[in-house]
Amino acid sequence: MHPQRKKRLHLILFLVLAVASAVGLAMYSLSQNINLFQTPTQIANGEVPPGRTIRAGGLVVEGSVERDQQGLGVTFRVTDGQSEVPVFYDGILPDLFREGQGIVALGEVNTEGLFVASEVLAKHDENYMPPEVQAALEQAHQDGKAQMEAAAKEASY
Amino acid sequence: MWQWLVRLYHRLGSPKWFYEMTERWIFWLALAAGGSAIVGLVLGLLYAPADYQQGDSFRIIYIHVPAALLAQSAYMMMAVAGAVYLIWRMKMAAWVAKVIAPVGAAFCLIALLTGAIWGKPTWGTWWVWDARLTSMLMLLFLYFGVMALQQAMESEEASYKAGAILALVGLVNIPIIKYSVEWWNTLHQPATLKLTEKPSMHPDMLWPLLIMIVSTYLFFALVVILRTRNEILWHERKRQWVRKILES
Amino acid sequence: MSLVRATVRRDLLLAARNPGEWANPLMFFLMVAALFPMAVDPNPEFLSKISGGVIWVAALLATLLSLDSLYRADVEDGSLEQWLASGESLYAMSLGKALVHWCISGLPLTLMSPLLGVMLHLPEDAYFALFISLAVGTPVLSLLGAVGAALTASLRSGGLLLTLLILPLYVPVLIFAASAVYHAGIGMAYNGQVAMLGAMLALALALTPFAAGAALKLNLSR
Amino acid sequence: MEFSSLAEFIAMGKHGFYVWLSYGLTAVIIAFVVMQPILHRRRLLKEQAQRLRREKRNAPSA
Repeated sequence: MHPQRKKRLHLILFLVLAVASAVGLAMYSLSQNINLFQTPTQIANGEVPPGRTIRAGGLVVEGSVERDQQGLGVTFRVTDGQSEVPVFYDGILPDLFREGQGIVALGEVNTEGLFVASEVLAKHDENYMPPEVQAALEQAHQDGKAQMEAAAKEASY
Repeated sequence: MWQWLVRLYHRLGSPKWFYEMTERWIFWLALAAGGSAIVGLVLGLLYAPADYQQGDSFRIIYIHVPAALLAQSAYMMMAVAGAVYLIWRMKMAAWVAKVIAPVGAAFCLIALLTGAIWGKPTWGTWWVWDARLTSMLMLLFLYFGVMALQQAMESEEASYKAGAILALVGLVNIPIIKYSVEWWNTLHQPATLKLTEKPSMHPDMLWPLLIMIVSTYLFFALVVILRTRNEILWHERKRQWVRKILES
Repeated sequence: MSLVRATVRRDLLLAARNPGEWANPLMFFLMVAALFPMAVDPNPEFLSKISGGVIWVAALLATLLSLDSLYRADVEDGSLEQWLASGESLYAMSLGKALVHWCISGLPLTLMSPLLGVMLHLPEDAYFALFISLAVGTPVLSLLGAVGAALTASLRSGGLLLTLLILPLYVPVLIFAASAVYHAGIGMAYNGQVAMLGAMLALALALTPFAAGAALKLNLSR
Repeated sequence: MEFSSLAEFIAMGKHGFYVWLSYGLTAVIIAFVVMQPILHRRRLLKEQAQRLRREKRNAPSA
């Protein structure tokens, strides 16, 4: 082979190999959980050692928000659908904070398994709709649930 | 088709043709960009319903999303124009790449500022070191880097080439911005508009957004044309056809 | 290829004879890391939280410090013109130069990192993550940095500009590396982050020498 | 129409400050982006016309 052409072939082989391994490694990496925040399941399973500052993300459990009698302290639970973790926060909550809403909290887990947050941020989803539509959806969802429950009851009889 | 493309390429490469052609476009572009902006803003600010979670603060979307989209596409256009210059040595491409940088940086700044303002009432903070926000900030710095590098180069040709090389290397940031909301699922919500799926937005809110996006791109085209015409005037100032313009 | 080999050998030899070239960034690395406990908070508990990030930022700054001179001498003494005239592939030459830069900056920093880990009370679980992330991540810094160094080689005040150009490109490396060290510190898996660093390294190996080669040609047109 | 009065429109359901601040900042930046090339063009044309006149004046005597 012509030396010039041989050199070019080597270069192309090198490039193909490098790009292929880049793609492969990136795919592998994306299949791993590289989230910068921990889920309630990870916290509940004790995967996060107490006393380390972490970010925890999840949905606020409906009906779990309890405000202190005095002061700004709030306790609530966050869930990822599998496990729940109690959170304590002393400060002003953002507007979007409400039950059922996704949040990201910065803080640490204490030895009793309570997540003490130093900052609570409300996450909002990519859905935008007017309140009436949301109410209608909610209604439809609940009706659907009720129907399903009724159906389940019937089926179990 | 191919021949038509080749002809278009040669025409676009001719500063004189571009200057004379765009003379007629400017008015219509300005009209279209301004008109669609008015329609989009009236629909968005007055007629779109308030969001079920965020209330009226979501109306910032009508400038935030178009600006953020444009900041990214402008960067890609700058890199492509730079590559065209590097490969075919087409002067017009270098001028276009040069004038895109400040405009793209301005839109990147708008996206960052409005995002910060939007973040305060919704998330509860002006700024988080979330991957989307950080990578967008890096895009702004990349724009500044390209501008500073072009400024620092002594010869004009070298400045175009250097800017093009940096813009091409910086392209790696674009997929990072795009996927940041999925890779690091932190505060910034995932994309509302997707090419492949139905957008997760009520039509009354969606239409103004789409109109604003179109308006922003038209505006960008207008400004880039205006700036490119200035570059042409400056570089071709000794040519006969520019003399005629100057004498009139 | 022989010219590339000769240049790499010459540069390594020069670095070995002139310890300032590789020792200064190393000293800088140590100093920056030592300043943090003094300036912020010497409390071990606090230090162990920030140590991974501090070490990575210090490594990044130390790499930048030594980049400025990467091509300057070659532009000034005419070696660059020799390479271009010789018909050797600029790709190989740029790759070789970036490799030399890594040998005198990233490699010593990586080897030094456990010492800094002790100084800054790095959590014990994180030592290996820090080491491996530096070993995979610093070559990316050298490769990307070489592009910036080539772009600014003929500028008189290129050092500051180089920083502005290159730092934004370093951010993804920093994000994944710091995340790996952090996750290791709280006892979690970090192989995803290291794999991403590896992907960046492979991509940088393949693509940055082209950009650096093209940028080198610019310096002749002055 | 979502708002029944101008005051309500300005208030934006207690988010007026944020909405109008972001629209205002955007307007400032956009105005700058538009005005710069227009002013630049005006300056360019003036300077170059001057140069041309100067050259014409000097040409016959040279």
